[in-house]
Amino acid sequence: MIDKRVSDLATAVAPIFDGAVIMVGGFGTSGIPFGLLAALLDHGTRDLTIIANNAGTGEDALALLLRENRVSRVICSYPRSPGSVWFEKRYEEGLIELEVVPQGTLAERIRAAGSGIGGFFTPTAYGTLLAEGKETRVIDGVGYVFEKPLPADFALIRAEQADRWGNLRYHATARNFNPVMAMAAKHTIAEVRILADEPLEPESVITPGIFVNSVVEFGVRP
Amino acid sequence: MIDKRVSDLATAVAPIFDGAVIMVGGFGTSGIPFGLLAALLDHGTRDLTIIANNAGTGEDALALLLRENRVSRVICSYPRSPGSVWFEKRYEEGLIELEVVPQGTLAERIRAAGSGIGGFFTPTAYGTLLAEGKETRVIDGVGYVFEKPLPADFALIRAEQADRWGNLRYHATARNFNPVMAMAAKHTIAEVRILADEPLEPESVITPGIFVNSVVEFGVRP
Amino acid sequence: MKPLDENGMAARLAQDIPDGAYVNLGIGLPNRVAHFVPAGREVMYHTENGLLGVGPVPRTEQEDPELINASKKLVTMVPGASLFDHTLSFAMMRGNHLSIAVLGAYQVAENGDLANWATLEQNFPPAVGGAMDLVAGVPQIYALMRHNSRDGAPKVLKRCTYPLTGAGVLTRVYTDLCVLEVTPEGFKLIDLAEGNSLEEVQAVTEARILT
Amino acid sequence: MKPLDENGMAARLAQDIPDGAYVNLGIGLPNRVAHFVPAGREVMYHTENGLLGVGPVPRTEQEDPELINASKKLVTMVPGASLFDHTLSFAMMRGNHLSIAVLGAYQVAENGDLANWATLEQNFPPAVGGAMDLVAGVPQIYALMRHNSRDGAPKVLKRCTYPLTGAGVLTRVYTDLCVLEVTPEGFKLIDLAEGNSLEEVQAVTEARILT
Repeated sequence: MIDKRVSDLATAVAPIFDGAVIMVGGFGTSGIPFGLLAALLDHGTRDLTIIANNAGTGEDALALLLRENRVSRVICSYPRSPGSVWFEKRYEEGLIELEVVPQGTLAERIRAAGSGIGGFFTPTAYGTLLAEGKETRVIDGVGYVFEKPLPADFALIRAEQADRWGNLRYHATARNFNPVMAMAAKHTIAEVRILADEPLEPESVITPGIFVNSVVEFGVRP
Repeated sequence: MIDKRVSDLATAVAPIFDGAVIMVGGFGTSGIPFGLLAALLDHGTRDLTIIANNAGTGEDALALLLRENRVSRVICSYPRSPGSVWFEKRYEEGLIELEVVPQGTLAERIRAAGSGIGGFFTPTAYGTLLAEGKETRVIDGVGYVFEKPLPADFALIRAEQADRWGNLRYHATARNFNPVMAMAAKHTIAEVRILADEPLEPESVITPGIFVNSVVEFGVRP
Repeated sequence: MKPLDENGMAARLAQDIPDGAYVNLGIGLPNRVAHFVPAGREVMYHTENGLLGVGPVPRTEQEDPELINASKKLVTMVPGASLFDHTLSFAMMRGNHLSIAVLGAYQVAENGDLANWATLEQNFPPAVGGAMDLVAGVPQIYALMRHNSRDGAPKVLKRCTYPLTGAGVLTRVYTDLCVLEVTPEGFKLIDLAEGNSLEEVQAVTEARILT
Repeated sequence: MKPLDENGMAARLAQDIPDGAYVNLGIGLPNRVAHFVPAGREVMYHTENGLLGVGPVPRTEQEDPELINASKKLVTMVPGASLFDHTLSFAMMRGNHLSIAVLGAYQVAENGDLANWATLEQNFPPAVGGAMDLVAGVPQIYALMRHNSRDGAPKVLKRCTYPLTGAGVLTRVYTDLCVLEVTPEGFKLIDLAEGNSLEEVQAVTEARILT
């Protein structure tokens, strides 16, 4: 029997180890797995690499991981945003290695990892500082940068609804990076607002359960 | 005002010209735009390149285009299937140039064209006849073949439901190649079973209307 | 010789699919495996045309002309099924998300080579479908095939003579006569269809069968 | 000098968005353009975080904390809107499907260069977001920005001094003082904010403004 439900957040994050590469879904405050991030903070692992669009705001759970020096590396498109105080402080202290990736390239590199693609040429960032040191190629008159897949050990994602097979649906713009990250990690953990007893309607599934290792209910909406 | 509805199939295919490269959605008999293909036959254009998974069966509308010698080139993954009589006959007569592409590579090349990706490395077909003459690369110990984007002048697709903005939903396994082809053509024409007066529910949209140029109701389900 | 019939072959292979597996079923005979899930197991069958959770053949009143498998046959969906487009379907294959793929074969060889897409006939258009994507991304590849062709030509070979779908990709071979595991030393017998002896099967097999 | 306020700038730009256009609105001031669609036009505003069809700011009872724009502000949806993930959202940008993108800018130059992601300050972490994807794939790029920085430093330049987001990508520049078209010869004046003269505006602009 396929049953991906786990009883609580602590159980869900228990497999995460020191030095893990962790994708965190969300954009702004929408679709961020705050429950799983709080459990990760309690879990105590260190030396983490975080792949996410943003790098925490105020004293939210992602910012707290930075404050508590659990994160040694951040790969993201927009780390500096209003309230990203702990990221900026740790970055200025030289405690965090930062890789800034254009947002679409970040999504596409994650997709490549989840789809078995070995790398791709994108026009994004061609001729800019972010392409320095990278392989480039002109194809049919357009300049492209070669980008590699970006995989992870874990993906922490947030969805609206799940069933026991791990099928997921999202709500509004909380979808964002969550479906693509679910595909690209060795172990994907989904925090969901509603864990349904019945299977989701097959047409409405956005993330098929094959991509998901565990689901845990966390009924709060931010 | 955005209104992509057209009144009939003939009007929908009127922009198609001799020598056009045309994507045709569908897999087997599911999700094939039979109404648009019949209208294309009446339209009379010649020297067409067809990009599709299969190459027609029996006397269906795609097979008839082959019978009537309207097609000079076929790019597809599975041209020979039970009943693909007209494809086989024209191929044996040397009247059709055939490019066989692995099914996932076909989908991914179409996606690259629709997504602005200049090319990608796929492990599919590495070391086989289908990789002969192609650029290859070994990345982290795995062999890959370089594949280029595959764009088209037109995409003829089939969906379950549309609204006036061109948003589309599909039914069951009739989704297949239709959403990705919709992204990759300069001009995408959707035949739909139901043309709704009300907008589709935003969460349920699979193909956003930005990818669709015209929609026409053709209420038959094969 | 007592060869299994097609249902017998599909049922035999289904016995080896573990509970909870995600299994792609290829065109033809492999699609039939979906009819034989051993009691007490839940298996999610994947079909390349965009469905995870293929169920049995529909009763007449359940038939939906737009719900088909890779063989273009009508199917149903099991609870927990999901529908998606071709790009996501092939991401599942190529991206190493499936556990097992079951494919038909023209020829298999003791070095794990698989040939199932093209012959050497002139004017016979090749048709590759999703086979090369599957062998590129699915860790366990099972061939399901008749042991020999209808005219008696061997298909379980030392080396394939047809163009390869993939080199060294096979894990197991299920035929109407036996089940073979592909090992670094060659084909190793797992079991024989009831009523057949190793000597009989070896006599109609080009490759050496190790025990 | 009579500079427009932020709403005035957004409303001025909105006048130039044609009926039926698909328009990405970037973070900050550009997001405000969605509030000003001229009467009789239907425009589909795109936000990188997965929504095509951004509507106005919600009334309190309409607020949905998970329905936001690129600036992380609450929004609504217009009829015909659709929701999708980041891969499809950026396929729309990079794949040449949008008509126009409106972006904020640190600096713009008469050769069409745009700088809006990094300064030269030490210890100031850069943040690129979706800007480089937009300039790579959207045919018309409009900058929407104050003409000069708060301390009076010029932002409409002969050449950018900050690292570029894209070289030669700009189509137009909308500031609180004027609207400029980027031409092979340099910036060409389209119009002036009411109550300002070309001489006044040229006096506070590093680049030459052609007429």
